[in-house]
Amino acid sequence: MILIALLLIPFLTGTLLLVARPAHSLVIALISAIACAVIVVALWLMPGSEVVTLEHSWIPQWGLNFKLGYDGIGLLMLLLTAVIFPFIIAAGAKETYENPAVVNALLLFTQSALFGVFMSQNAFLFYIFYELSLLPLFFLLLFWGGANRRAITMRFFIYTLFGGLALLFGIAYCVVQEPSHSADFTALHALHLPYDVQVWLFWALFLAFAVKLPIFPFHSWQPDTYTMAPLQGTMTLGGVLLKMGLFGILRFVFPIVPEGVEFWRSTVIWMSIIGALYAGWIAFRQTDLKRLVAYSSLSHVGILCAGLFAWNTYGISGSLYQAFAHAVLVVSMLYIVGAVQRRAGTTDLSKMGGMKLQTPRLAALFFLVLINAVALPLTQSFVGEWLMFNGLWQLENGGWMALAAVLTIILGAVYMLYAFQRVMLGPENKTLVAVDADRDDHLFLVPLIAITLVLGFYPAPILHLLEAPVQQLLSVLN
Amino acid sequence: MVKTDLLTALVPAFPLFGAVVTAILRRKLKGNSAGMLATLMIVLSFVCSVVLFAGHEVVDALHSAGMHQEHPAEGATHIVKLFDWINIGGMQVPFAFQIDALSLTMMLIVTGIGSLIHLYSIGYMHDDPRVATFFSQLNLFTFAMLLLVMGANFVMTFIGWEGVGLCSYLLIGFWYKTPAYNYAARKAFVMNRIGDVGFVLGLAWLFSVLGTLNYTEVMAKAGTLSTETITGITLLLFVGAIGKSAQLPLFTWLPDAMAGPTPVSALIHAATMVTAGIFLIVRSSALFALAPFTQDVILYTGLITSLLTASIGVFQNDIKKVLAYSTVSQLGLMFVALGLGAYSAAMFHVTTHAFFKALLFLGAGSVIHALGGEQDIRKMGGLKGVTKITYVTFLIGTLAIAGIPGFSGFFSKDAILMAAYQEHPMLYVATMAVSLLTCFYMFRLLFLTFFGTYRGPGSETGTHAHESPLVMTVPLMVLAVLSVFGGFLNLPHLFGGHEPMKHYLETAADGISGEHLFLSETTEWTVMAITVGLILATIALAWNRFGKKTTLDPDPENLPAFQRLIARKWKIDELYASLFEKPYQWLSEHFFSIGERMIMTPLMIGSGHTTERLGKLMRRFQSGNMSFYLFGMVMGMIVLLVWTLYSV
Amino acid sequence: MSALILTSVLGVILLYLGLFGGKKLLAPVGILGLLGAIVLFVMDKQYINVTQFANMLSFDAMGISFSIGLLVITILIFIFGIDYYANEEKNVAEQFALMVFSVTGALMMVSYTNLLSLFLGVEILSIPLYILAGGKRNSMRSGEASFKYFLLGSFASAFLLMGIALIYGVCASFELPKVMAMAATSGTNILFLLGCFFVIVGMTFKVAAVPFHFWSPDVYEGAPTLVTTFMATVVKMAAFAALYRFVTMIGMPPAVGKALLAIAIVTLLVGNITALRQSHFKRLMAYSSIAHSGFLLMAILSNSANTPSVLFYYTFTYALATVGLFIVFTVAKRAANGDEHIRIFRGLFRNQPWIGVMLLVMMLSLAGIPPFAGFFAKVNVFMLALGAGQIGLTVFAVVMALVGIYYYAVVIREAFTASENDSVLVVAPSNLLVISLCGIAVLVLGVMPGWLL
Amino acid sequence: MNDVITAIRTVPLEHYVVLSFILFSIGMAGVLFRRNTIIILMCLELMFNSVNLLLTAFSAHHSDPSGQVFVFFIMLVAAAEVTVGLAILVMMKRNVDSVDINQLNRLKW
Amino acid sequence: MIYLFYLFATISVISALFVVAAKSPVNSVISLIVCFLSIAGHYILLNAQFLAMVHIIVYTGAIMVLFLFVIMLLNLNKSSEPQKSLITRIAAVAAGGMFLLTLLGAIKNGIGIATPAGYDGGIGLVKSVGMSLFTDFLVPFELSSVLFLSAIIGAVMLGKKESTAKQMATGDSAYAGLNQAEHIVR
Repeated sequence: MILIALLLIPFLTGTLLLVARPAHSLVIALISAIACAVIVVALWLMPGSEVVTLEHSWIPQWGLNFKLGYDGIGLLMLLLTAVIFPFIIAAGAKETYENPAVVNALLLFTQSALFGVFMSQNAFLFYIFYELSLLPLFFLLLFWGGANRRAITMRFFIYTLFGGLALLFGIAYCVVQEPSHSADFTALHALHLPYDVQVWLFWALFLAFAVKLPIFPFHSWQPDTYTMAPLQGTMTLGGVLLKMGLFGILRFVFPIVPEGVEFWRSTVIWMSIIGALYAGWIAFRQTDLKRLVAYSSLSHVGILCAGLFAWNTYGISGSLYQAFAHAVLVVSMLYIVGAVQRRAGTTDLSKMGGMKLQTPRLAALFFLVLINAVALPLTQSFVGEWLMFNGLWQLENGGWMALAAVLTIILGAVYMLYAFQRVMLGPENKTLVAVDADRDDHLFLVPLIAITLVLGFYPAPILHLLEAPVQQLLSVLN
Repeated sequence: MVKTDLLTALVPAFPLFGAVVTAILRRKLKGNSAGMLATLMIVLSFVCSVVLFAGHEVVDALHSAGMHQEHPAEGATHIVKLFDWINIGGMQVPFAFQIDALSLTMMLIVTGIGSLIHLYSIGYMHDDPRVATFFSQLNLFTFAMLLLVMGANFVMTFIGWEGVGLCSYLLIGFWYKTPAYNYAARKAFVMNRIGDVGFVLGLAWLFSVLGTLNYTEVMAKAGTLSTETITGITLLLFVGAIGKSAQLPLFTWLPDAMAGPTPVSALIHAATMVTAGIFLIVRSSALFALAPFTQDVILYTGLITSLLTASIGVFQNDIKKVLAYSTVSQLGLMFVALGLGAYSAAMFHVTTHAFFKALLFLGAGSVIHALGGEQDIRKMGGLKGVTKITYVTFLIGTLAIAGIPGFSGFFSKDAILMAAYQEHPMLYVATMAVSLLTCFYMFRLLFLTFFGTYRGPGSETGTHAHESPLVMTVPLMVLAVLSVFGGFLNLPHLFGGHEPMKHYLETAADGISGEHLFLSETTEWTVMAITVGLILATIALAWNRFGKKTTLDPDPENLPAFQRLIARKWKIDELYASLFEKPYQWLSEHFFSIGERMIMTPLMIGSGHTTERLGKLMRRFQSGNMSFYLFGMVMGMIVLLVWTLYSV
Repeated sequence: MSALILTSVLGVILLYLGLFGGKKLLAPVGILGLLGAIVLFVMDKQYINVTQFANMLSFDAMGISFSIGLLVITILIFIFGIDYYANEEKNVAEQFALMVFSVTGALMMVSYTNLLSLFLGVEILSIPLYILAGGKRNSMRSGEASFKYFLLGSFASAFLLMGIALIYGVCASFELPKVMAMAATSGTNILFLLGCFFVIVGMTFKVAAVPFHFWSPDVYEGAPTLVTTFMATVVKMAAFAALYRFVTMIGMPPAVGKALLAIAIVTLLVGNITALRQSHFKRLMAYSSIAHSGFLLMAILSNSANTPSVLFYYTFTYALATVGLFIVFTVAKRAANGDEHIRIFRGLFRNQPWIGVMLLVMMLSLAGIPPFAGFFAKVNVFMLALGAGQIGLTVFAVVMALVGIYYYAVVIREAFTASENDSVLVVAPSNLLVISLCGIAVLVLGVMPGWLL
Repeated sequence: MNDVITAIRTVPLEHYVVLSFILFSIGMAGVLFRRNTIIILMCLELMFNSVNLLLTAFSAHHSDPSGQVFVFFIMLVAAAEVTVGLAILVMMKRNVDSVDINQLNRLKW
Repeated sequence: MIYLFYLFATISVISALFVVAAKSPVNSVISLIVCFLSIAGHYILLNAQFLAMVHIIVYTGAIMVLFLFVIMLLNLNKSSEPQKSLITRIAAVAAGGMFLLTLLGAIKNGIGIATPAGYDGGIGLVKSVGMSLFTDFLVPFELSSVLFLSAIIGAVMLGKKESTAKQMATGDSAYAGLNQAEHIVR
């Protein structure tokens, strides 16, 4: 029941906002999001509640069941979504949108869909929520996006659906092959496909997530979209939506086509790592702060994917842990971008500089966010990256992979510090009149930074959550 | 036991507390209160360290055994585990501290010298509006450094490792209005990061073969590894050390790091952080001892670095830059010692170097303070009358670094020279050359600064110069005392000592027990005499050239070609710029302009456009002409018919 | 059968109503009559699954579900007709009556067990449509549409007839069971195959599959919107049911399978790709309809036990969405003074949020985005095709589905873009009702497809 | 009566099939060939008739009256179609003053 | 007997060709009538007497007259029909020829229809056809009334003379220039 509540609270609140368009939509949305967060945190803290299943007949003719539930990985994702969304919604407080109620409604819809994705135990259910999460974003981008939004939104939409349809094909194929046709994950995971089928089916299943994340050759939509999207849209995209990709890989790719993964593993890892390096490299010369963040996200995600495909305890748990870190990072980083943009009136790095003189607190907050971005130890990112590097190392030829992957921490340091310097440091900018970070900014950023530091300092609660499901995933390998 | 645990936890906790509190209350803390608080924290930390040291079983054991401890006492290593930090699968990385001789030594250095420098900073940074921030960062640095030295496993050390890098970045770029400083800070961080890559990889490798990263376990299991593996691992760890300790090829950041406030240079870039690399190697000496190839690499890296940077030091005119190059050079010497397997000598030099280099930096800071920010030694001179305390302490520091017998530097450097001689006389010659160069430029510095007449602008006598306040001179004096007597910490047998430091460290670092000095006393005396003689000669040379200088040195640009090359730091910065920075930027730009803008994005958009164009084309078929429609239908039908009926 | 009689009589009643000036009553009576027909279908248990009338018709499960579906769609179109014909004086009764007649033909098509019933059904369905397409007598476009439809339709009918004749020649009977029996033994007879081929040509013409699709964009554009709606929905449903019946009857010989496969591929390709550059809404819908035919042909091609239910689900939900969209289009077109470019949707959401949302829902359903009905429709088609081992075809269809999403999304984008001039959209209550019904049905059926199957 | 039977059987079924195909093809070619709508309509009738002939031949061959009944229905439908077709034609003629099918190309793309 | 078949066949093919080739619509109609008559001859050959009669009545009597009537009504009997371009015509002939070739090629190995054992020559008689029509085919027969009703409605609806030609223009004014204005908003 509580799972249904998770789906419905944001959805109904969103509908309410959409229909009634109240003046204090942000507060209402925030309350809803916080309520969800409370529920999820309660689920997390309650011992022995790691797998709750709700099963209800859905389409009896096709043997489909409406089945919700979660394991440790799912719970982590739920937690991530639930924790991040209040922040994403709160980020709207500073934005001057037309029709804020609609924005909030769309965000809540996304949240609802995301909860659905992370809870569904049925492939079709998963897919429905997976695509559903895209729609609010489509409108968010279309209405509130920046320059050239019509074309870019379209590109984003189609590209993502391109992956989505490939996944759909993959699901359909698996369901057809599976005797009960129930599309339940348990049934699908028990499916054993022939080797050569697995080899090609891998791409059908993987493509959607590769695009969603995105990893290297499938990333073309990402920088433009991130840059163009409204702040909250980018936060949602980068913070939470792309985690669906990781989650999907764990749900679909690994258990269903293990031999396919085996076959393509090093290809994917190299793709991801090359992408990470490539994006990290490009990020350095970006003149637009938001685009820089976009490429940095791309770079991080490459490592995430590589870690995941290391397919060992460290790789997977590191990747998942890093997913959380990345969510927090993206949201806080983008908030900073927004804050800077509001003050400087631009995101063009070449027109900035010396802001710290007027906004020392903002600079300090920026820096605290930044240390997470460069994966300094005792931040969340470090734990994740550390585990991933170890995971990569343990592979055959893992040394080179790890080497290439670790290089991203250099690139990360280069572009992040560069960005920081361009924005904040340097001689006084005479034309700039900026107010320092105010109470709201602190209220937003400090908790996020606290999460980063606390979980960087004491990652055990999350890691503990992952242990069992990761082991279960790995058992597929044998 | 509980008391020890608590004390251990308190050691890093105080600076952390100080860092957080001063950071948060940086607006509220007026005047010196931030500095006071921060200093107090470090002092408390120091006190805890001292208590720990005093309570350390080994100390008692050493005393009781008349300092003739053959085997490390039981309980010499005390692990304080706070909680499981990263614990998943087979990986268990506890958040734990390791209290043993090595860490205690480093803790004492860090907190001890740290306290002094904090105290000094109260005076030095007095006028800076962001003084609280400064102290916060300085405290944070101490915290990180303590984590580095106290960590019970490699990952803990890595936390500190990166932490000090971060603080270094912050403090180098403390005066953020100057782009060059920011650049220097960034350079330092990135270069450190390059080293960190090696470190991380080394750890990953180590973990994959041993399944643990706890020092005690790793050292115990080190023997089980193949030589290739160990060589690989140690080389990677050494890359980390190179980055942090500013060795070739990653040394260029350290001179630039002088952009930071002088106390920072003293604490971070002379006394503590830069020695982290040496610490790391000593810490894992059990591994390094098993990897002769790595040791050779370390040896030659250190040697070349020290020679190269010592030569650069001769031509530097910035007071802090001279010291910086000297630091790099001295670090190189330490690496030489490490490469020779003389771990105790290295650690000894770390300790004495911490004393006298901190002293020198603080003295330089005092001079700069006195001259209102002037750093060019060509524009100084004749200050010995004005700033007496500074002069005296600086002189002591110079003597110590030059290796004048009796001063601390003499003993530690001598240990390294002996080890070099023992390995090969040519090595001795090389290290000797470094010593002489050091001696030369240090005295050049001393003479140009304090002797002769004031050459600066505006005033004939430098009347506006003034001695620094007490809060700054007291640390100078303390450090001067330490610089003088520091050598007795590890007084060699030759002088009737028992090398207490070596024996103490032996209990912690396995590599040390493998050291054997087998030179005869005569040889030692001879070598020492030669050394001292040459050093004195060098001082005389320096006096001759710079002692009574009243005119400005020529601009480095006007030097002869070879000297100019050296003065320009062998053009290494330029080399790196064209070798790495430029290609990096070029790639960054072209990955974007070609990779993204000309390949990836057009591919995406192009596929869409192609489809659309196809659509446009196909739309033409719908011409509205009925004849065409009919014809199309019939032809389609015929094709289908032929294809289906005749190919079955 | 009673329902067939009722619909036939209903047409006559409507004609009389028109004759005696009961224009206001036309739609209500029509709707009542059609509802009655639905009731009769539900009630007339005695005919269910029994081949009746000397093997002419059989109201089996598929026939009944399709019949009810057809009637429901027709009712919706009739409700649309209330407003659509509100300002017209002439020939309204005739048009309603013709639609009823056409539905009668459709009902025959979905439950025929005799090739004669098929042929007559097709003709009864088509001939009223030829006339209806020319319903706007003062419009050249309408006339042209009518003529094109008629000429091409008759041409296709000739092929259909030829096919039936050839099948008869081999099987010596028009009755499906007998043909089926013969097909099992002499399924490779060349005349039989030719016959099957020609019948399929005739049927694929009705469903607007390539290369027999040329009529549809032109006719969709030229015909009055209401008739277009009728053609896009009722005809498609009926034709696919008929095609399926035929294909099951002949048991899909390889040659026929190949032909259908080829048709399905080109249909998917042409329908989706051509629609990309289409900005005239009705033509866009025509190409979309062609594209959907491609997907439906995939289902036919798989020829499995699930095919009828999938076909029904697909066609019915497609029809619902299409009806709704054409009504939205009509509303917008009026506000834009008769423009039919998709730009007329601009500002729709701002102007009439509910209508905008409904348009979104229906468009997404057509695009096959979950959780709307079109999604499960497509998924099931894919699964059927995969079940039949058509992996390559499915991959192709998936790619084409992606292309399809683009042009639907373009319309959505238009509808959700603010317009420069705020023309006021007036939505008649009846239209609002149908739009809402369609939209909600598409959503509900998408979430709970089980309710329809 | 037997004479009739033998008489019918003297003509092989293939002949009828071929004849019917020929007529059908001529009709079809005519539809493509001509622009005059009314002639196209006639060609359509020709196609229908070729089918009629075929059906009748089959019917006779199989001794099954249903084929001939079918022909009857085809005639019926043909009549209806011609009615409608000519009505449309008349309307077209009025609207565009032409019966040339190539004149009808307003609806395109 | 077979010669009669050939005779009728020749007549029907030639007249059919003439239908297509004739310049004047009236000539076409006349040749079509000839063709139909020859087909009626085939029916008689096949002993389908009922069909033969109905054929002559319906086609020759009704449909062809209707054609003629329309031709006269619309005054179409001018040979002024613009010829299709040569290429189109060649294509048309080629298409027809190819189609025929395909069909004939398909049956080159025989049509594979077995001759049934029993034979009833009387199926084409009125009695037999009538029995079939009003028993087995009753439902279609009744339903075909719907077809006719529709056709009648259509003929009335479409054929009725419209008030003025001006309305046509206004009816289409909204579409004016639409094809040209079809740019896609992107």
